[in-house]
Amino acid sequence: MSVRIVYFAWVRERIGKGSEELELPAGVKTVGDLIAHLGTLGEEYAEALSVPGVIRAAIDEEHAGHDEPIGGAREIALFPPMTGG
Amino acid sequence: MSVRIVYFAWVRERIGKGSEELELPAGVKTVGDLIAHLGTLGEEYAEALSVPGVIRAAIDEEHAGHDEPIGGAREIALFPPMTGG
Amino acid sequence: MAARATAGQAAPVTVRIQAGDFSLADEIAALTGGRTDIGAVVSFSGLCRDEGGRLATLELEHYPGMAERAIRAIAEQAVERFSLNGITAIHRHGAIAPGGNIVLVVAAAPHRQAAFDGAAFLMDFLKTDAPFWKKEHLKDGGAGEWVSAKDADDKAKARWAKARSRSE
Amino acid sequence: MAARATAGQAAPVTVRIQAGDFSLADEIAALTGGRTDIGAVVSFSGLCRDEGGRLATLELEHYPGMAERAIRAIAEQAVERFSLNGITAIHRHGAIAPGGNIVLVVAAAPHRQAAFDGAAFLMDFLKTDAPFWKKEHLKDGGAGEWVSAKDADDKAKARWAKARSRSE
Repeated sequence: MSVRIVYFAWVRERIGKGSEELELPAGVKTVGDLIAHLGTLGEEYAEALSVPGVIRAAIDEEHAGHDEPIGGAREIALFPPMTGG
Repeated sequence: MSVRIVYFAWVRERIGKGSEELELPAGVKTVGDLIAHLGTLGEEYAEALSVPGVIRAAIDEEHAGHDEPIGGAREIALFPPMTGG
Repeated sequence: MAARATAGQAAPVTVRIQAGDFSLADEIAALTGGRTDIGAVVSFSGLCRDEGGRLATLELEHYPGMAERAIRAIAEQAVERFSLNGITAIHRHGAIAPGGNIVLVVAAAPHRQAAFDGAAFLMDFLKTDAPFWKKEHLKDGGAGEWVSAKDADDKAKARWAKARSRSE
Repeated sequence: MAARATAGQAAPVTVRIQAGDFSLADEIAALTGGRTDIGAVVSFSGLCRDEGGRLATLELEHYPGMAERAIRAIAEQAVERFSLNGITAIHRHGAIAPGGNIVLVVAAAPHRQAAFDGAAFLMDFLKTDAPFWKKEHLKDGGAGEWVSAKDADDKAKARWAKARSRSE
């Protein structure tokens, strides 16, 4: 499965890129699985995602919890808690 | 004691004047006494003040309860509950 | 003009009772212009509804001296209680057409809850404590009818005595 | 544009995400102009504070498509829940100088409590659910620091689940 992953704020800065297309292993079924998988891709990912509990996610521009299935997603976003307004 | 009495809204309309100078009997010591006294001055006063409980008062431009003493007041206002804003 | 120190700047209290219209944009600019310590501005505008097309004109009677005095007292309490950067209140009197402005409140604060609370507090007390009376002149009416005071307004005021707000 | 019938008129929901500034007066005029069924308009403006003179610039990053979608969803909930006559929300992105506008919400309703609640509800949910992130660039700083999310904002949002408001 190939999916577009986008990053924002300090998650983007630490990983060092704003977006990427990734081929995901079959075992990556949820947002939580994705975060764990990304953590294995390199030191910058491991550092950016070292506290998974603070990472928020959206699937196709809708907020998604860590147990949300990602099958069929076109775009998954990972970012810190929001601070707009 | 001579004091200026001012009326607003339907109290003013029913009494038929916006203000007057009145000489008050010595026994008129509170706002409540004043309302009772005015009720004896004529039919229009009696009608305007027929339900004393709804009449609000101010002494020298400050809200005053019915038991407030009026000694020394320059101006006493009587009016219905306010509906501004 | 009451002044209250907030981060070295005064907290202006501006109160005006006037027959003419006002400009929300001008009032906000006057309150916030040139300042960089304000994070939140809440404005409330009260407008004249046409009551389903029945209303011709709303007539607002007021007690001139006391109207400004009463609103100023509430505005100064709001500044103190919610640590506002400043507050502005303008109330019109006379004849107002449907769609027209009746009242404006603008509250400025470092954070949003204080600005919301300051504006709501001022409006709730203004409704029950400021000496204004509304008379509705209907399109098919004669002399017009005085608007009755609402229980809901007394309740709205009472909540400020019971529940001290989150922002305090 | 979501529409909702209120006394025969639509309840417009206007949401814009933009780099440029906005005019509060223009937005209120667009929302209320020509209508006579609106009794109360509450606006909230969020401004960039200079943090005691330390801040040079606030940088606002956002997730373009989702930012508008998330705010629109909250705005439509607010219209429904508080029976608003209409609501407008504008959020800026990019670099904002101290004293500059960040966000604007305008809620219109027949009565004041619904307008206050509509604007506060939208701001409380926008703070925690709209994908924006603030970075502070200090005058004496280097790369800048990301602003941390506040517990107070989560609590502000949570109150809407617990306490159904007086106006409902």
